[in-house]
Amino acid sequence: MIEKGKIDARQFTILVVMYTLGTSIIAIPSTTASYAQENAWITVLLTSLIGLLIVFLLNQVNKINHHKNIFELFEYVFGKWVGKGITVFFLLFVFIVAGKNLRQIGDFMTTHVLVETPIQVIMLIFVLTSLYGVKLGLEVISRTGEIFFPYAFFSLVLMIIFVAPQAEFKNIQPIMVNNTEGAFLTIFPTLGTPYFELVVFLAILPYVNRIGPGKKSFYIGVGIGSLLLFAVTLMSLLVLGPDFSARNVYPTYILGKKISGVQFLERIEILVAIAWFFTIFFKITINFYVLSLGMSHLFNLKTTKVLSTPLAFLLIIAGLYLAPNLIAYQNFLAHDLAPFAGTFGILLPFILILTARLRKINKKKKKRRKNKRF
Amino acid sequence: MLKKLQAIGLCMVLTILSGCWSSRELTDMAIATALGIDKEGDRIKVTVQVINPSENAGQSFTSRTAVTTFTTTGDTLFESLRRLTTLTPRKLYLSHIRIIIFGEEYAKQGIADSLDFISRDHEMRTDFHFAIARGYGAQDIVNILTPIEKIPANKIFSTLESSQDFWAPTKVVQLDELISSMTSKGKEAVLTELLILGDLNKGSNIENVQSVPSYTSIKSSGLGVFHNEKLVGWLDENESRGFNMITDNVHDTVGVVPCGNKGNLTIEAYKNSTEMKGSIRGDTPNITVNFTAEANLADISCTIDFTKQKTIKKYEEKLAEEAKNVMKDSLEKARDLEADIFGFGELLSKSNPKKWKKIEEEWANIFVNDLNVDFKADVNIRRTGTTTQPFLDNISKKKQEE
Amino acid sequence: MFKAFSVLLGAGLVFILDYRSLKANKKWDRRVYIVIFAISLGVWMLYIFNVQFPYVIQVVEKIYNPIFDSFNQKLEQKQSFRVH
Amino acid sequence: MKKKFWSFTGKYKKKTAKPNQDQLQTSSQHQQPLLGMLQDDVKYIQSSMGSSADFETRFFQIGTDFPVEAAIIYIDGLVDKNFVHNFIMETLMVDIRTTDQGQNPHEVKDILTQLKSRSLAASDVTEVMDYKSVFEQILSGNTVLLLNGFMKGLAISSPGYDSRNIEEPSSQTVVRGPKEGFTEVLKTNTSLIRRRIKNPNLWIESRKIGQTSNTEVAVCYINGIANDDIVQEVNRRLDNINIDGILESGYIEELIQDETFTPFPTLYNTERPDSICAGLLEGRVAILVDGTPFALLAPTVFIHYFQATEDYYQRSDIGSLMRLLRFLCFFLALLTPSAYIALTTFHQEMIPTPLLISLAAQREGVPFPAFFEALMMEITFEILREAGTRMPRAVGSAISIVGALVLGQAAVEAGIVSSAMVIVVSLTAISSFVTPAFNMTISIRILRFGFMTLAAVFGLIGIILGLIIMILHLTSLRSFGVPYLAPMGPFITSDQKDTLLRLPFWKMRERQKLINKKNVVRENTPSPKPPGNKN
Repeated sequence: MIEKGKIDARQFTILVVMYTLGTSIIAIPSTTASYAQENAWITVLLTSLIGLLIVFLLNQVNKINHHKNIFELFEYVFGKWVGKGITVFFLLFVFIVAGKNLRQIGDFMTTHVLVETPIQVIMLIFVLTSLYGVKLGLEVISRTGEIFFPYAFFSLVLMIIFVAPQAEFKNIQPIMVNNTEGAFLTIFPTLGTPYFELVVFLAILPYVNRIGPGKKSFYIGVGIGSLLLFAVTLMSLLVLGPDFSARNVYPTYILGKKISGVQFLERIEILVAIAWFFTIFFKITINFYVLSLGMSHLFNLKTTKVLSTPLAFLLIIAGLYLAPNLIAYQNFLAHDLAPFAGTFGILLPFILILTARLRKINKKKKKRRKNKRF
Repeated sequence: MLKKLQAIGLCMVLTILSGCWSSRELTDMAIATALGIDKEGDRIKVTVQVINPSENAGQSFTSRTAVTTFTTTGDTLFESLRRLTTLTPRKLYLSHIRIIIFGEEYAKQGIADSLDFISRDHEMRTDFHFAIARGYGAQDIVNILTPIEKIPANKIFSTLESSQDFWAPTKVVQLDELISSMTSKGKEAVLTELLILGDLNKGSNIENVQSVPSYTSIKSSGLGVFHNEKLVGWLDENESRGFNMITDNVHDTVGVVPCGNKGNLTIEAYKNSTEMKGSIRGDTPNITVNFTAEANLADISCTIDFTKQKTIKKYEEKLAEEAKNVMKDSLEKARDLEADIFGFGELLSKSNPKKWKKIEEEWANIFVNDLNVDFKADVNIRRTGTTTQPFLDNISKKKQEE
Repeated sequence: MFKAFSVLLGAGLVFILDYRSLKANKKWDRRVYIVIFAISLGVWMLYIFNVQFPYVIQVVEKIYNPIFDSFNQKLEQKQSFRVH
Repeated sequence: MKKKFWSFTGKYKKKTAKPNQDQLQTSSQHQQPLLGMLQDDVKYIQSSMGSSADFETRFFQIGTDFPVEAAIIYIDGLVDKNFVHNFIMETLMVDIRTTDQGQNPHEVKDILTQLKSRSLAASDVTEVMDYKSVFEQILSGNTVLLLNGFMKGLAISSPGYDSRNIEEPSSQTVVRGPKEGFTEVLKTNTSLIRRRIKNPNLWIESRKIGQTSNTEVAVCYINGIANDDIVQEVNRRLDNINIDGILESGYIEELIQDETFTPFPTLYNTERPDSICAGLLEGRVAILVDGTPFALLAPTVFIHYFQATEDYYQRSDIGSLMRLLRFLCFFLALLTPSAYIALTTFHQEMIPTPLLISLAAQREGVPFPAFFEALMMEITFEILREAGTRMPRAVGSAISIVGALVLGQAAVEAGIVSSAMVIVVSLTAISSFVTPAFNMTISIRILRFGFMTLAAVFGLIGIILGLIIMILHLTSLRSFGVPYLAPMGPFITSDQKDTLLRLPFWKMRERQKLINKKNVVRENTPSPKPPGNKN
């Protein structure tokens, strides 16, 4: 085991929630609303149910061997060299996902908050902060998660509560009449982020100090995250309307601008935005951590942090060379991310389980044969 | 340890060398509070009201005005705003805009082109109001100085908010509502009108706020009706009130009915709600508007016996009838203008989505001719204020005795 | 040119500071580190000199589009503000 | 190697690390046993100490019939002269003459034992065999008795040096609570602890640290409550110290803390005995150093710095509110200037319009950017604060007048700084002194400048990233193996009762989890019920 730290089930839950919210919380309302219009909330609801099924699949993968992370599983199930080959592709996937998150936060910042600042600089400061976390290790990351989680969670919940008086139910009517097909079709692209990306947690799951609660906390984490995603999507539809939600690049931020309760509670959208920075920061850090961990497995290095510094700078390039512009990126989110992430997030685990089953059966048969012989 | 020190030093040097791209000092920006948009030929004329901070806060005021306006023209809104930098000493800062005013001429030609910039620009928030300058250019309104509120934009903003809360005929419209009603197929937009009372030229002079009665003031009373992005007509005060009653936008308003032989009875309706129901039976769309209000007696200037339940009942019915008439007038006006400002179409599309698909294309025509709208009104008088029986009766008796 | 120089300078500094933390590690670790660092620096140099790589999403698109094209076409039909 | 503090019998164990050449030579010489020739011994001792002015010897004879040449050696100023006169000199010179007449001291086999057990009316008498221990004893304020012809001497405990009285601690004052503070004398300090915890399980281990200064350092803990691993770790780290001298507990703190490169203190220091006792009862280990009123507590967690002893003396609701206030002040002190910079130069849309106008009006005419203005004012304040601490008391008031005028009026009236900035700086300054522990205040002040820089470059985002880095750093810290942010990250539910809030005592049944692994139950008082309600 390269990582020696242990995290407990609650910390794992928090990491999963942060990861699930991550970039999705600013991206999902817009994408779903543009394809499913007023039924977007149903799409998100169905997606999160499928998300729980994916968690079931991932837990099955973990069941092959509780103590091995996904990179070790690759070698365990497929053999050393095939395993290493798959590890390379899987790392490429994690690399692109991490770069994508970095790009997303960069795009958001240059659109809304720090408009004149070069995107490279924003990526750099984010990646350096992440790098510090990765160097300190998994235990520190998850403890820090525990500190920031209450803020991230409650500010989102409070935002939902504060905008609730402005909700108009006619915005989501009629329910499931128009564009029913669209609502179901949108499930697939919505699964792309974050549900297909959850596969990276297979690299962390073995480090949860008790396996049983670890698996349960995986469900709980995805559950809480999905619930928040659902609530934010619903609120953005109810308050902004499907059309305005779809038209905006980051409707959740506009939703934050809608907060007006007591006089001084106006203009606090940046405080809500900060809550997503935390979630996005943890998403980047987890991806980055898994990337470093995987690289260390690939090259049989001593610790996870050996390669993290050069990887940090590579990630910036990955973010910059992800897409030529925002439109292309949004198209990518809607069209190609889901199949791409699906290959690694659902197909690969599936193959992994299947191969493991087949091989185990073979082993058992061999044993039986041996038994028969004697 | 030395290594870490070096690392931190490196970070510090980097941050300081890299400079502060997005920062701007308070002293480097001109805080805009109102934006007036007019048409000048094919070009857009923009008037910006900018705050003069030292005249609004601090200890020593000079005789300079609290705000200044700048006007320029350009092909698009953004271009003209940027061209303003040739006039303003500082860069405009748009996040604190309270109100955006469209000139009547400009509104008649369509406001969509400027709305795109307003929704796209990151500095623009969504919490400002829109209004139309009736009979004038937006520039004229933006230029007027107002008493009490030093910043005219704030005055207009709070006038609109308070009159919506206590007086029915106005309506505040924010960006997301405006855009969604413009894009929706079964709904048209309305915007509050702004009128100038008094002498236009004196209004922009500081004398306007130095004399006890202002020479010029800004008033808001009716609504401007849009068809798609173009202004097509106006609702007067009463029709606007009807519009607000139908769309459930009345918080607190006043109702007047004649009573007795001469004189009026005034009520304050404080709990108003309207329910709209839409259905399509066969091919004829049907709308029911059900208005209910709870009211207090506010002012009686006639001699009637208000201790009897019957009297109250009678006036409740009278008031309900009055309310129905107001709503009907409003609908007639909207039909004249061929603009479904009430969102009846949208209502039908929610309740009968399938049938709506069939009549969607025909809707403008159906709204004017075939649509059947039933108005119901119900007014309940709950309290009579601090007194019950008016004393006018006694005064008149005393007169007779003398 | 200034950009390239400053990136080189930065890389040098980062290398000096970071490489020190690896001294206790195995020889193999350091070798891998140097290779990855060189790759990273190389990519940065290419970026500084505006060498055009294919964008990541374009590559992904090329791989997946043949399979998912029909689905995406169908999805686009449902776009709310599709320009007709 | 454990020794009791009260008996000074223990030998000073040689340091594991190599001392330098000079020290090695002298110490090996001192290791020699006493010669037994009184004059030579005394001469050697005297010359070894360079015939120092405060070195005192007194030759006399014991007994009349068969007198024994004897000498006492002590350091003037370290011993209680009255004690030496009354209980040593008088006993040996007068009393023995009257009681032991006829006995030949030379015939008594072990005259030293005789003296020790029968004559010397002192409570603490030990034997010394070599020069080294002679030095040790006399330097600790004891009197050494040497007899001619004996290769050992007696060390009689007679310390009595002038010291400060027990006073109210100046660094941490309370409204309600004991007003005693530690003094510079180690024994006084340990007695202050003993007086509060009357329990044989309160163990005090002593050792001398410092090659040259030989400072006495006592490790104090309650056996059975303190975690043995932590006690061992404290001892191990103390034994590893190889330094010429320890003048204050700050030396120890710096030498034994887990992480050296951090702005945050990982050892708690206090001059309040009740604070130390509370720590001991929680299972912590106290380190007391002779010569300073500041004692150390280990392990320490972050929230420890926001818990004043008074929280426990007041009612729990008041204590909880005070604690929350302190946390608020921590963030205010840390972030107010940076938030001001971020808001006024990056996020003006967050400021309500009237406030923005007011701020803009104030900044009108201020020639500096907000960051520079804030930096300038903060540095001015730091200078004032430092001057106020180091200045002689007499000129202190002058500083405060100048400070008030410079910071307050003149700068604003001259238009160099805006009055909002003055408010920000004063708020920061006041908040930073709310934290009960002064060393945490220092770290807040250092970090504040970092946050200001970040805010000036990236606005609120910079502050947030700074906070993330700070929390990452804090969670990575450990104090004697205990995670520094303990009950919050890792989150320990049962410890929350005494973290941000202080619940009533009858709710806090258990000691902190990570510090204390055995003997967790702290109290078991039934929760109070109103009397008279018998069913």
